[in-house]
Amino acid sequence: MSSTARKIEGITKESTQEMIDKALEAYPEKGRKKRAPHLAPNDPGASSACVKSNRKTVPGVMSARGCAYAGAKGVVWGPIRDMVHVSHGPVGCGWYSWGTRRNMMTGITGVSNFAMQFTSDFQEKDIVYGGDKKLMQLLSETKELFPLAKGISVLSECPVGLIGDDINNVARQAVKELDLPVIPCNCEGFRGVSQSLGHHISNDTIRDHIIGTREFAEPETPYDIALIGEYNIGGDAWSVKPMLEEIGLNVKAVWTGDGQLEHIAATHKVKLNLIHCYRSMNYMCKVMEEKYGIPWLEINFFGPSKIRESLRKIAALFDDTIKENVEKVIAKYDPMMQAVIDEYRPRLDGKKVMLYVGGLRPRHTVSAYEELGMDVVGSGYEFAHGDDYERTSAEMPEATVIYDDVSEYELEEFVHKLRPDLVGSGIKEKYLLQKMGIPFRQMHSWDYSGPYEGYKGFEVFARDIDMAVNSPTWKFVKSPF
Amino acid sequence: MSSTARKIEGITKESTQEMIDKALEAYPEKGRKKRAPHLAPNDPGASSACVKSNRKTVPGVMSARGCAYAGAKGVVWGPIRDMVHVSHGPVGCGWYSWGTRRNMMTGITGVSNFAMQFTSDFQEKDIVYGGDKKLMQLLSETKELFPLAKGISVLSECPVGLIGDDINNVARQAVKELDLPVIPCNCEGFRGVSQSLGHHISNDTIRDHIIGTREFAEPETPYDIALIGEYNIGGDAWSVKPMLEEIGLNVKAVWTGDGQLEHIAATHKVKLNLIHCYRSMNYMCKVMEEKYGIPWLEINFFGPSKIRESLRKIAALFDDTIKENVEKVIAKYDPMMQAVIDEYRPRLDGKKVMLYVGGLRPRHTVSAYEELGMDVVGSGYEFAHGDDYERTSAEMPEATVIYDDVSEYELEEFVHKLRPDLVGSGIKEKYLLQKMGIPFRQMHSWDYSGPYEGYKGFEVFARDIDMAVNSPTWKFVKSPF
Amino acid sequence: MSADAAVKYVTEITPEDESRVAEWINTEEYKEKNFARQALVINPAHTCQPLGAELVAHSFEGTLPFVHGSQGCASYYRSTLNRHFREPAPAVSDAMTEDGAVFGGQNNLHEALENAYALYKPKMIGIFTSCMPEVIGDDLTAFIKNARQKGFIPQDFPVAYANTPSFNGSHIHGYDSMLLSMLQTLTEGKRMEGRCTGKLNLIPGCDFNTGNYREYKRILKEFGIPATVLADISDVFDSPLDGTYRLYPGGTKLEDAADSINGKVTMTLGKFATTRTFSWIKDNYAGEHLSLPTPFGIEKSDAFMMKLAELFGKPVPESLKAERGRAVDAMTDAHQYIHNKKFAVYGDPDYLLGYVSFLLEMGAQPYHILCSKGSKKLEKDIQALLDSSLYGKDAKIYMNKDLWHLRSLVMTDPVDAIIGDTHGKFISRDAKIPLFRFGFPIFDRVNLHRSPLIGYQGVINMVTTICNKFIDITDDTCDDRHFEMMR
Amino acid sequence: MSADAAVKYVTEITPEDESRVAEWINTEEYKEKNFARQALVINPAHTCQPLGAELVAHSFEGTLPFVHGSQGCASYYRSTLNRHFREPAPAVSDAMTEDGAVFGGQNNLHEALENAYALYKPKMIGIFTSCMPEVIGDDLTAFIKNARQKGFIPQDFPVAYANTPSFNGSHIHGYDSMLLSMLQTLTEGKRMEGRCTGKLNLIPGCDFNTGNYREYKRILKEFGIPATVLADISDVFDSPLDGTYRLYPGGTKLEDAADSINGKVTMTLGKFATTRTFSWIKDNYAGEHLSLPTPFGIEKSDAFMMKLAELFGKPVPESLKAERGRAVDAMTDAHQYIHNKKFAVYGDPDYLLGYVSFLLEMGAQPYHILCSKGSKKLEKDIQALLDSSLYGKDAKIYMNKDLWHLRSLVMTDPVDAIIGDTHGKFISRDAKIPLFRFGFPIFDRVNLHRSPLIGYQGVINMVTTICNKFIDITDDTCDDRHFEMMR
Repeated sequence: MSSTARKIEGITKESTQEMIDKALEAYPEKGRKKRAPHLAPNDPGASSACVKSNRKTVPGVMSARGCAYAGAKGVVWGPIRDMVHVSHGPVGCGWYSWGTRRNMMTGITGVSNFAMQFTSDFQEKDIVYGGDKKLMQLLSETKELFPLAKGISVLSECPVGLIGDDINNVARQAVKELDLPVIPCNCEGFRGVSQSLGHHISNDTIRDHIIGTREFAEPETPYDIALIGEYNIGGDAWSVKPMLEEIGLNVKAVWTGDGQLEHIAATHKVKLNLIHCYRSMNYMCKVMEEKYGIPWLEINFFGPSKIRESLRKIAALFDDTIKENVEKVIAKYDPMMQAVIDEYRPRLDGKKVMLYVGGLRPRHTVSAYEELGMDVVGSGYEFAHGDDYERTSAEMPEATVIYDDVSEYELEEFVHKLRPDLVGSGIKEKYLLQKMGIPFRQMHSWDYSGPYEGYKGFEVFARDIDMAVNSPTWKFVKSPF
Repeated sequence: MSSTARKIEGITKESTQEMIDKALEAYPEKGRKKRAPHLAPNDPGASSACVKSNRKTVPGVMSARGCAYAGAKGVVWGPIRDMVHVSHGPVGCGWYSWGTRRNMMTGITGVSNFAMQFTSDFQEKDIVYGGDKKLMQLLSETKELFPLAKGISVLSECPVGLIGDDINNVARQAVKELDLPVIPCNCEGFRGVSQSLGHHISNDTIRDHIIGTREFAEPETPYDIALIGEYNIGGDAWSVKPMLEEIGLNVKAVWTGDGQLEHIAATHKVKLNLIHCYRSMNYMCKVMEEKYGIPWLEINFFGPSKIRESLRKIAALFDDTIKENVEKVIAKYDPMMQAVIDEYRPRLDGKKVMLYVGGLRPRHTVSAYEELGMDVVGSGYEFAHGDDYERTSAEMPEATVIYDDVSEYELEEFVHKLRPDLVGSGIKEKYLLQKMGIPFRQMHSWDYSGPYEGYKGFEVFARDIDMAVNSPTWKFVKSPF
Repeated sequence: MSADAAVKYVTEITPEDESRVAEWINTEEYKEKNFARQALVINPAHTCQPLGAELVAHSFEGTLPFVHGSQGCASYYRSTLNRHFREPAPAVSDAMTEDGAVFGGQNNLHEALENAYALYKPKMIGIFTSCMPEVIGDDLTAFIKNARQKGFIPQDFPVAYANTPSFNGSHIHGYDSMLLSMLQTLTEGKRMEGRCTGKLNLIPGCDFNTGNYREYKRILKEFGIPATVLADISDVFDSPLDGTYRLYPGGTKLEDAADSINGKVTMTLGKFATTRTFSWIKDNYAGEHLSLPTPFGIEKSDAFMMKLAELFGKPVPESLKAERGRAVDAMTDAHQYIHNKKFAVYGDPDYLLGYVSFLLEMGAQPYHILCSKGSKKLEKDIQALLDSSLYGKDAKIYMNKDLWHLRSLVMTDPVDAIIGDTHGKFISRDAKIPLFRFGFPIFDRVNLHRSPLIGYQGVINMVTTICNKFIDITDDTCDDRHFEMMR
Repeated sequence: MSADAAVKYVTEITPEDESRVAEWINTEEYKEKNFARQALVINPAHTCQPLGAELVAHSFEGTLPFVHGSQGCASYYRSTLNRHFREPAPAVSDAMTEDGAVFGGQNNLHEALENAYALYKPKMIGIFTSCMPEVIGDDLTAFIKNARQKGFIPQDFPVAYANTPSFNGSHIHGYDSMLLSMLQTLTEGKRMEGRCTGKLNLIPGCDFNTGNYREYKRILKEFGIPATVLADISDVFDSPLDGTYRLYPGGTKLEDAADSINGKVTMTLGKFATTRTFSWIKDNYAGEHLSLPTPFGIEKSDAFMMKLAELFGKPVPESLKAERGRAVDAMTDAHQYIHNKKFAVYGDPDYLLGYVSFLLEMGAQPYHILCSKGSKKLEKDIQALLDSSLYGKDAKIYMNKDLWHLRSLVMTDPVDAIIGDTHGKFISRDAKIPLFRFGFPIFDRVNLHRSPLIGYQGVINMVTTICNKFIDITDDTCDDRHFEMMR
């Protein structure tokens, strides 16, 4: 599982490029030109990203991408449990993103968490006359009906920006009138090229409205940290937090999985930020580093190797107590993890995987598959930037195909060629792949399972991958008649 | 609701006789001759039963009757909760009667109640070599596996008597070896003409093996009574017992609904036996009267009128305390019952009912229907004797049809002619009647509802009758095309 | 009572004793005692032959089931069918009583034939026996012959009859015997050299699911294969409610049954349900004869389809191919909700084989497999299935054990669910696991017998029922923070 | 942060506050506040127009749905359909971004048409809009004309397009608009004087249950009525898994849709689902035109059957008569398990009318009736239904209220069950009552969209699901002494 010079039998730079070229043949010239730079064989030795990224989606190609609103509502804001998140605009955006991300939450829904759909449900007249007044009233109704909400985020949908509403002004007024944090977030879906800008805008909004507005009530310790870019999908944070506590750290805030507004607001007081999803939250780590001098560290908690590596990297930043704890924890869990590997690896050895997800998974989970004996033969991101791809090269075997914002057409072609034993991607890809007879796991959402992070998570991950790949149901795909 | 001279419009002695004659036309001569005396218009003034009864079922007519085993296992023994009842013989009889009578029970199944199927599961070799040895072993296995069972009844199925096994001898031996009451009951299905003989045989067995073998631990009082012929169908006993306690009586034993062996064994110490199902248990009342001088009283707890009447009859046998209590209870519940009547009578007024059941229901429930405004236009019993029909005449309106062991053919004919709005009978009749578009309630088993007895029961009864008669589903029976 | 006996007072079972024993019956120790039983049978999962025989007698056009024996027997069989199907089950008996033991049952039989023939105007009567005549040794052949001679029934009126002793086999054997007799009676003298109906005779075997029969017929219709389903209960026990009571709704047409002896192919489903019938058919019927497993699950359904295609020289129709694809789609879509879940399964042999097939195909574990009237042959067949899959490796088979044994198994070595019939509900409750009522009888739920379990649609139905129940359980039992919109 | 601000410390919601508010939100007082809301919408039971439009665009042969707007919109619609059907939902968008606000979306549209046409080789494209182009006022007519001129798509390549603003109506209105455009596009110039296809054009309306479409087709086949089901999703969203991914499985044949303008009869189902389409059809289609209620329950199914019989001069086939009888049989057999039970029901207008009909027919009470995008007309229709039955007398109708309102209703004035979609599961949990997932979307159970709710089979399915669940509850919640073999 060394991260250099891994090769997959039958996959060469040439074979991969040939596959890419073939996939591009079907495009009209303009489309082909646009798409070509986004597809390449992996070159682990290269110093820069092998593919272009963070470009506008090519129209008409069937992309899996979402929008800025999705990045703001679904990813960054939605998981903060003690705030009401208002989808400001027409009814749809909030409805589609209601309960569909599996960022799990503590508390009582409608009382102390607000995993619901709040919307201003714009009508024609709101488009014509503007929605600011409605928003103001809505905010005060929210406060009255949900008295324990710690704050309200106002997440703009497309029309809001287009008709020139000023939600920032309304929010300012509301803060005064309601004595409650009301955070306006101009994350209209048309902004930027993917959900990525929504993350960025949301980060900026946290920076401008939240960070530094609270302090922790209990005394500071050298072990105070925050977990950044951890969204508690399928309970990941609930696997990772106890592990970090077991090595002696105090996780003062999680951004934003099962998150709490005031803890996030006091994060400037921690001693270290651990960042899991680099893509969606590196901005804030940088801000906190610049403004408050808080160092940050990228970690990966998928699979025992990466956990081990990450824990030791963390330990290196702390005193001997932590260092000893880390070794104790590793010594305690490694045998358990080996048992998991011993159970499942014989059934998964040599199987091929393709990934196409968002955030961090296309690189972070590679090692976990490899520990189960599987080869990842293709990977790519929906909304990555160059720095993501830079980080990906080393994780992927040589010459395997890397695809950015892959179109369904390309993905299908690659799968036809590579015939993976498993594809890990999202709901939009799932049934297409399954119709091809390819086992599949939703790797955005752990396919209604989880957690996949941490020690606890690896066990679940291994079980699920085995179940997907080895379900006897696949035997029946081909009819004998 | 006076019990004399009630007439139903359109029903005369002549019209009923004509209907009977018409139904008999289809019979071959011999069959017609046999069946004719079992069908007659009611004559409330007559001094004797208007129909013949307790005769052999006419072969081939599709009777609803059961057998002696059914009367013993299903009716008398089965409800005794703390005994294991062994269906001795082939597997079927016990299987069919397993959980199908709704005699409800307290306790934990398999621990302190035994509402299960215990059988010796006779095989060919048991028929050839006899089953006594197997029975002995079975009894000892029962004792070992069910240590809290207070006793075991051995209920013979047909082959046992036919092959000449001596279960009485085995039982005698077992009593000694196991130090447990083991009661042999020669209730082979071929004995007698219906379940009725099974009741009688069971009563005799209780007389011979149980009664008098225990005494109550607590001191006697003048208010100690037993409830006889109450099987707790749908929880009837749980409605009636508290009512009797409310008037100040101590119900020391129930025969046999939710019954306990040792309480039954001590019943010779009570001061009064109240008998509900006269048919199945009058024998024992007579035995206890003769042997122990215990008076007995027939009561009817269906519907407020009969409850009132019965409570006052009971009161007449006791002191002023009880008399006062009875009046208090009547005064307390009568308005509630009137409310029930006020709710349902408008929806049921003038509706016609036909009954065909067993035991006491064909006469005991008549008044309850009448209180809801309904007329019972036909009634009959599966396994009644002359004394049952004598008691029925006064309850039924003049000239309504009375049928004994009615064949399905006759019942269908009568229903065609009378077009009742409800038939109350058993599961075997239910779907036949419903196919004719006639609302139906199973009146053996309260159609999975209950209780129907006592004050609590009347409310349930009225609700159920309304539901059956007025369910909008009946509107759709006739297709518009 | 002897005068010198000390007075014994009424005692009550104490709550302590009750708790102690309630715990004890869930232990390994108890299980061992329980499995040591030799004479006592508790909660058997099968009943006696005549019930199966009655099912057959109902399932032919205009045929009146006739119990030679006590009327109580008839009442029991009828009630059972009433409760399961929630439908009428008209049948007569000749109401034998004590005198039958002395004189035999001929008089009863004759009188009953005369009355039943007059009252219920059947086109045929199917006589089967309960215990009494079997023990005393009544000679049905002679009795019926005499009945004709004495004019109780017309000379040419078809009467089938079968000996169905309750102290031997189970309902499926009674089914087999009665079916054999029905076919022997109806086909007598109908074999015509050179004639071939071109039809398939399909014998589904002792199956109480009307939906299955409809599904067989639908499949054959899709194929365009002309067929006679022998002992077809689909309309008999699933008749319309339209205000008219029909004594004999549906059933296999007598004419078709008679001509079935000249069939092109006769196929029985289920290796265990109709062995005697099949063996007789092999010797007497024209055309090809074969026996296939009851088509539960994809593999057995595939085998059924392919055999039909082969026998009739027709390709499996596109519509069924698409159905197959949709069934497989449903399986893959839902596999994660059932994968590796452990099941206790019990039932009649052919159903049991079906459950095991289906579960293995889904990646679930059939774990405790119990037949209360099984055989070595069945055990071998089940074991062979189990051996074919990783998911069968931990399974254990229990032949001729009852549901009280199964309770011990489930309480000491837990599973996630039970597949069986209504009688399993007490185990289900005690073990706090779901019971899937796929078998017979179902006394406590509605319409389940209308939902086919065979073929591809059956696969979808089982997937739907089982997987959604497991999701229900997740939703019902998870804590708030694991209660999710999606599953 | 202003320097003089006092430090504010992190506080936690206290368990006391949490309990207090948790109780409070179940009160009448809260309900009143909740119903006083004017601006805030919480948990609406409807979504925006384009989703319905996409459903239509999927439902024609070889047709590629095309979102003119942000790619994020397309992702949302597709995911929703993926989750509900557990099937692929291929659709493209032209990925408009900020510059679209300045320059309009023509460039995006053109490039997207060129790419989509080349990559996905559709036979037709169905364009519908999300918010952005609606707000900025893109002229689709001109854009598409230009696309043809510039050769991005062939001149004769059929492109339907509809304006489906999300700030107006709900998914059913988007469905209507897109369907109208599809039919206008496909039938343009196809009306032929004197021609009559002899066929029925059936328009089921915005229905996400594939089983319903199959059921309509089965019924029409039983009748022997040749038919074109317009916007037929049955194979589109219930395709076989056989190892081949098909981009366009099934859908209404374009040729049939084109010729539908010469139909004998065009029938829309559901008064509310396809009003614009119906009104256009009345003016443009040959033959008869009529609109019937969605056939939920016996009465509406009868009306459907009788109208078919009348229009095509064929009697209702015996097979359907028998089915009707079996459905009524199932209803009477099970009525006692649902009689007088109170229901909260919500959903799209035509489904809602269907639920109310069915419940009243069973003697159950539709009690809280809520439509989160309703109208006076709908309210009147529901009230008329309620007025026709004793079991409707206590019902209240709530138009344009949301599921947070419904929660207040259910918590303050309890019912026995809810009929709705997956989104109702939180109310169901809080109120500890079952949720029947008959509506859309269903994200948390498998295969339910494969089970028809319309027609007589639909009646049986609803009876089975509902009544067995109530029996489950009895079994699960009763004390030991009320736990019974039979129900």
